[in-house]
Amino acid sequence: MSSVLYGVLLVPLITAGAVLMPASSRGVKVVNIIGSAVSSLLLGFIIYLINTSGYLRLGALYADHLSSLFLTVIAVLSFTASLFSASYMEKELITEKQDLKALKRYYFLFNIFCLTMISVLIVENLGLMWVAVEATTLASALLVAFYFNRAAIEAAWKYVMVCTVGICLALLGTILLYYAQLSAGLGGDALSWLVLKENGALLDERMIKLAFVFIIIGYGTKVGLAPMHTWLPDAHSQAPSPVSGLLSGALLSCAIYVIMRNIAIVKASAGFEFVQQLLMALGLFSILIAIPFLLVQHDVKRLLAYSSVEHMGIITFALGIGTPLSVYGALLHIFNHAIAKSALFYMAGVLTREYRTKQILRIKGLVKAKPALGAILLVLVLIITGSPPFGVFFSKFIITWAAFAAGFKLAGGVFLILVAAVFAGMLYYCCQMLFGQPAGSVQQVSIGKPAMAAMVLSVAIVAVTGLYVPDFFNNALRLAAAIVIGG
Amino acid sequence: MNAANMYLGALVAMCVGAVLAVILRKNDSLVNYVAHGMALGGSIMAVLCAIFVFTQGGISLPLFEWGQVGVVTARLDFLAAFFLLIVGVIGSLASVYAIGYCREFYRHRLWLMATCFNGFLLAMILVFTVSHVAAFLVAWEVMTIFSFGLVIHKWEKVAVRRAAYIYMVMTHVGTAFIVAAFLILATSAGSLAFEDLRHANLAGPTASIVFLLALIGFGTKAGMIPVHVWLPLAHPAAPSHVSALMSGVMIKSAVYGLSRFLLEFLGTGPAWWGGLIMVLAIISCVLGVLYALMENDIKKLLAYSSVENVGIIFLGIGAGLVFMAKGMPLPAGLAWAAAWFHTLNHAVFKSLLFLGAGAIVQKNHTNDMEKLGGLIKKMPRTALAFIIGSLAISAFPPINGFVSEWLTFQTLFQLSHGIAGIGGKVTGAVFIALLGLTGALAAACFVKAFGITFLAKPRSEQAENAGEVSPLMIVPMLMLSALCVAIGLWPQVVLNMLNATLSQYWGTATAVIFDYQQLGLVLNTGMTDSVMGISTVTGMVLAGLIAAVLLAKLGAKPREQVVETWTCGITPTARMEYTATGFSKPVRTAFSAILRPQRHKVISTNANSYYGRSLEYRLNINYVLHDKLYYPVNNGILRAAKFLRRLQSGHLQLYIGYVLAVTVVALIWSSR
Amino acid sequence: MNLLIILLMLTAFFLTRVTNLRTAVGIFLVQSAMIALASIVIGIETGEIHYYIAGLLTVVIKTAIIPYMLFAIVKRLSKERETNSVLSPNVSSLAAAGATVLAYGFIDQALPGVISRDALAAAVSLVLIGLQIIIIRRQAVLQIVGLNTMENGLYLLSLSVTNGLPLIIELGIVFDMLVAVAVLGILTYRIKISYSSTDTTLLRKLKG
Amino acid sequence: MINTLISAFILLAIAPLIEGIIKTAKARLQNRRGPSILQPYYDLAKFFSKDSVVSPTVSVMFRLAPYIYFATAFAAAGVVTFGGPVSRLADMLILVYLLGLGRFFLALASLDAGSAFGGMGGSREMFVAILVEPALLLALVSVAFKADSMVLSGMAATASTLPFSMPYILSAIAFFIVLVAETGRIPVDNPDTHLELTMIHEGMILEYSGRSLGLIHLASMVKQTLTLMLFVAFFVPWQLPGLTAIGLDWVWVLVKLVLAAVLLAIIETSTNKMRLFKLPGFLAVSCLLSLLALVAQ
Repeated sequence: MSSVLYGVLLVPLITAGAVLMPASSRGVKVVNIIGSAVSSLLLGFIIYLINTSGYLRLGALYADHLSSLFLTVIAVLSFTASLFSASYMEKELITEKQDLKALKRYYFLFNIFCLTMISVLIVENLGLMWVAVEATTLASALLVAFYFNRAAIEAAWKYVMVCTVGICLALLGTILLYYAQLSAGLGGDALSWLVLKENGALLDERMIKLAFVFIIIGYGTKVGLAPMHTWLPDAHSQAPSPVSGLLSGALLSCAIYVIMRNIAIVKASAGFEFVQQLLMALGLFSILIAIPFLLVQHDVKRLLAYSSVEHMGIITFALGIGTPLSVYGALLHIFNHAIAKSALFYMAGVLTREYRTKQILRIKGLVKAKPALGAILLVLVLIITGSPPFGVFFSKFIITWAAFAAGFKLAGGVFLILVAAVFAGMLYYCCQMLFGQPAGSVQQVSIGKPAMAAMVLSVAIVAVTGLYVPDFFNNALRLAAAIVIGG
Repeated sequence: MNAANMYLGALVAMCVGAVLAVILRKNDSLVNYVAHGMALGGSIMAVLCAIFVFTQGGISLPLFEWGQVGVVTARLDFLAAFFLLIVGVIGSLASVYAIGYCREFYRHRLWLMATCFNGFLLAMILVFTVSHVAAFLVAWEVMTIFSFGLVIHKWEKVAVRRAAYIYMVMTHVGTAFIVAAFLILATSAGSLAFEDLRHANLAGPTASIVFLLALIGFGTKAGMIPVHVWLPLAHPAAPSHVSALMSGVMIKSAVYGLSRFLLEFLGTGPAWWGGLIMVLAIISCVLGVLYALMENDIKKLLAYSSVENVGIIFLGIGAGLVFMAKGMPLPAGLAWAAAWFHTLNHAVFKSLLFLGAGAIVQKNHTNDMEKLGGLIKKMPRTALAFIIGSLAISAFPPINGFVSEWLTFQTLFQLSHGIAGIGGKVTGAVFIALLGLTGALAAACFVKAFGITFLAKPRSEQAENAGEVSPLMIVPMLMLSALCVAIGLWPQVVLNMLNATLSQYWGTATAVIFDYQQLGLVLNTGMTDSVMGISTVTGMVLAGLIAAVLLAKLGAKPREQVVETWTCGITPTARMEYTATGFSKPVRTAFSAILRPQRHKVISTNANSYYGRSLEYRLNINYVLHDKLYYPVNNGILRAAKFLRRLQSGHLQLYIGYVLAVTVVALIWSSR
Repeated sequence: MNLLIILLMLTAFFLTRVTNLRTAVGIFLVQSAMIALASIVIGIETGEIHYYIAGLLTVVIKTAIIPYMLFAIVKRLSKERETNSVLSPNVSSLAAAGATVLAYGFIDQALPGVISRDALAAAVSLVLIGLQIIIIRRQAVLQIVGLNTMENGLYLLSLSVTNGLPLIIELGIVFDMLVAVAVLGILTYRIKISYSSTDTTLLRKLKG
Repeated sequence: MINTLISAFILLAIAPLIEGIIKTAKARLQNRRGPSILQPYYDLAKFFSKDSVVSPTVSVMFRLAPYIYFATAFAAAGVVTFGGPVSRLADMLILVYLLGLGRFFLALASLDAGSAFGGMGGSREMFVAILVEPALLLALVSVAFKADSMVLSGMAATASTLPFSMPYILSAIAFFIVLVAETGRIPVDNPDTHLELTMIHEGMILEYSGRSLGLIHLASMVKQTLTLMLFVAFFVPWQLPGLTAIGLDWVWVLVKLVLAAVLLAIIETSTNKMRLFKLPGFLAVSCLLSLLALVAQ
């Protein structure tokens, strides 16, 4: 059964090859949707297997409950992104004057990107995980630069440079971790996560501290923690919207996943307290840094990107608290944020295309131009800012509760205030876009059925997790949290 | 037929109402009747539920199990039932009113409004009943979201959008404080259930922090000064039946929350808690009513008056805390009873007034009192309802406002025993005087509101052509008026309920506070002697009326001549009438230190100088808190944000420098 | 071995001074060759086969393919040279020296008494100098070279601290570097087309 | 109940007499002969039989207001009762708010006719009421705290047992200031003026004529008498034991009342009317005195 892990790597690869074949844009679309549907189903199957058998292991590949949560995210997001791309990219190619070749390139890279993200989640070795993470950067860099206009190139350049520098630091940290492993007399399986996790307590405290400074800052660059987040708004705003959704929802989650795997190793070590403090500080700082950009912002996609910075801050903060409850909240938050934020990016894609601008001030009167879309936008903004009865509220509440329960009362209070400030910014710009008189040329906003389906699906999922967490999901989250933090 | 059934019935009815409104959205009149009918049904069930609780005792029913946070229960104790009663009574009458009122909104997103209306009522019922931190917060925020939906309903207007935005943001910030307060408690108690929070046993300073957090959080929702800013914006922006609910019921959810916190969760705290609340409360009273008096927008006037009344309610709560700190259950019970009684009263008369204002606005298409006038002849029934509401809110006997204000006065009078030495007397006297000032200002305010709106000649064409509103709107208003008078004449019914509620916290100790003798209501606090012979006084007033009529008939039957009002020989027109602005002028001048009025004279000379000049005179007052607190803070934040945006300067080198810098900092930190 | 390390440091110092892109790539080539040599030297010392493979891999990718690609790009960038760096060559050399001192200090603090102290320090200073090149230099190609210098430093670090990572990871890392250079090469070419210059300080449109 | 009614009627009966005494006293102080002491009775009789002039603008509010104004004054008279506030029917708050109720309607009526003078009168009347209310409450409370009761009878009973002292005098002055304002006397308002721009109370009722005006005048007189009554009960509480013994202490009360009325007349002739915006200061003095009285107790 474990060989299905190979399958899940093969399917995107095959799809990537297959999208180069058809001769019409329709064919490319269909092939891609079929491919991503198969991939998502396969992922679903893996998740099912993990839920029944605990974990899957095959050579260097390994998947447990922690992976399964993130695989769920990838499965949902890659599918919705494919759906959305289907109607979005077609129109986009017309407005951006690109040809079929570009479309093929897009889908090729898209699938490779998905492949790299999946591989991050199912490799067992921390070194290979690093390789996979770097691969995600490279695969997505060309997607960010897809339009090859000045802004896109600039964004991609910064994206690759900053992330690669960051990731080099992570490599440094990983090497130090390996050194710690060797010093603790745990040779043999170099950087094997399972080995390290079993023997986390043996690792040298000083070494752990040193290694984790680099690991957290390195992967933190990829997560988009302030002040290493600088690439994030650029890349997310310049990529085609489905890719922005994937970057924000899936890729950032993958990066967090890697940090979680690393944390799982040291939870028993003496250096863990420092790691926690570092995570909490970076988390709160990220929320804080995001606020000015959320309060004064002109570009709708950058707004969303900064909101991602904020949410990554929330998740990191929760990880820093380091109790089972807080990690549970963090995991749930990752799930909710991924789905809601990707839907928001899809929405932003529709808006920027229909209004032909990314300027928030020029996007007006959505409720008049397309009421259903306006309603979804409002709901999505309420979701992402953590208003009940949606999932994000629930996970934020759990995180806050965990913060208070763990005795971080002041940090919890600061957290609450920061989150409220974010709310003010997001809602303000949401109202700007929803109401008013649409500009003369834009009286009707059209949107394809698949795109609409992608957004409605996302909203539905987050709405459900807010009111009701199904038992199996609850258990899976608990087990995943136990993997990260024990207990 | 028991409380649980009624409770669940109410929830289901409103859910169904909300869903049906969406499903039927193509047919406006169907939506109107069905959705508001369901809301009416649900509200009536809520009232019945409350009555069952008061007659058969409280119940507690588990609702559902919710993942990581545990079982959510609804606890219907007397306190919950009392607020449920308020939401039920006001909700049902507002629903009936809405059927008539909402015809205006046909072809104007009525279904959305009806959905939000049902959802809003549902959320309020949940807020008052759920007994679990997470569920309470969800209900609390959902209440905000639905009311946001209602406030922003006329989103074509910029002012409405701004109001809704400010409302949402302020409430959200307030909620953050409430969350913090709850979580500190919950952490200490180790549970999220309300039943367990009372075992939190916080240390002194922590308890004080929780108290302050709760006060800020709930104070924001209540519209207490200085966090009232959203209230005068949001209430006028909403459709009137919603304003009635928001002002009448929603802001009371804060009173409910504070009651739970202060009576159940926190236990007895130091006396300065009460002192702080009282000081903020009296500021809310005086400033609120001053701003109300200055206002010419009838709905804004009512909104500011809500700030004032929240102040009166909080005055009771604050005094209650002082007495609790001093270990005096009887006056404390009296204080809380006064606060709750005023909560109910304010709900009744403020919704009545908002409904009346809605009728006025619907027929005249303006909120500006300067464009109204003479409506008593065009809309006599609305006028009747409005005058009763005005009398009630000005606390004149024998209408309900007087009873609760009298109780509040009595509470303040007890302060001389609550606080030792001469300080108690002086404090009590000053608070009594300021509350009296508030009362007088409120009376002036409503003389203005009623007089300018309903009396004299119409000041505009719309007012000239106004007519009476539909009976569906009249009936709820008259029922509320009747309720005002009934509660005023027979306060015993309400006081019995309050006594039951008090017994939840003090057992039988407070059972003797209220005593009904032949003379009227006697208070037994064991300290002072207080009697309110409201029925006797009413009888005397009636006797006086009879005497007056007899006196007037004493002489020969005189003739009556109809002659125009004397205006120094000119034919009087509406433009010669005293204006709303003019009416409040003396107060504006006397309180200019607080109100800081500014006049702008705009003289525009016509191109043809023989036509003379047109003179425009504008007057506005400055809100101290806006000028000194909100604008500077807001601007400061935005300026700081603009400055900090330079962090993202576009320099790649700088970005990598950040990475390097944070690495160095973290390395130094790690080696510490 | 020590000679190799000294030569490595020298290449790094040269990198801080060059303004000609072609020379920079050349120096990078030499630097990579040193690294490969170091790997093979360790292989000889320990007698383990995977060092030879790793060394060979480095030779193939870092001294052949990557420089080839970089030369190919540089050929298209006629008239591009580094001007107006953030710091002048002298100052940046000084900074590089400072980085080396820092690296020694850091190693002594973090890993007192480690056997391969010099190699370790050289590795850390290579990383720091690479970082410094990225921060100081404006030319896209030089930044790519800086990135690769960092990577070389890390490779040296893993060699000296842990006697090298497992081969499969090494393979992955080198492959990643290859793709990274390819991607960055494409982007550099596009920058040249769009901005008619590969001065990266022109990339300042996205802010706020 | 019956007693209350009877005492209300007694107050009603003597109110014009007190007014007449004040007027006569004023005239004598101004070296005039003045009208008969019974002139107010004649005036009222005239008013009740005169035709009235009504504006077509007015509504039912205009007609209703005098009756309610009168009824509240009547009820207040019942609460206070002649011979000193002895009833346990009600407390000072009811009294204050009853008077407020009447004023509320009269102010509304002033807006009804649509003339600027009425509105101005109403506006000013409410303004004065705003200033008077805290002062009045403070003055009463300074007595009430002594008695530990807001019930009028309790307050009066305590007042009669207290020694003649400093806080006592302060309270008395404070209350007298309020009394002047409440009854609309110089220096707050001039009851005799008919110059529109200086009128407060008279401006408010400018549109009234005939029996409505009669009712209003009578009610105002009742109000004035009962305020004096309160003053006498709280601040001149001493009894003459001899008169009490033979059951004639009402005579003594009447004497005190007349003396208070004369005092009012003296003050009215010896001061001049203040500008409207000087009033806050004037009443603030009263507030201050009351507070001082409280502190000094």
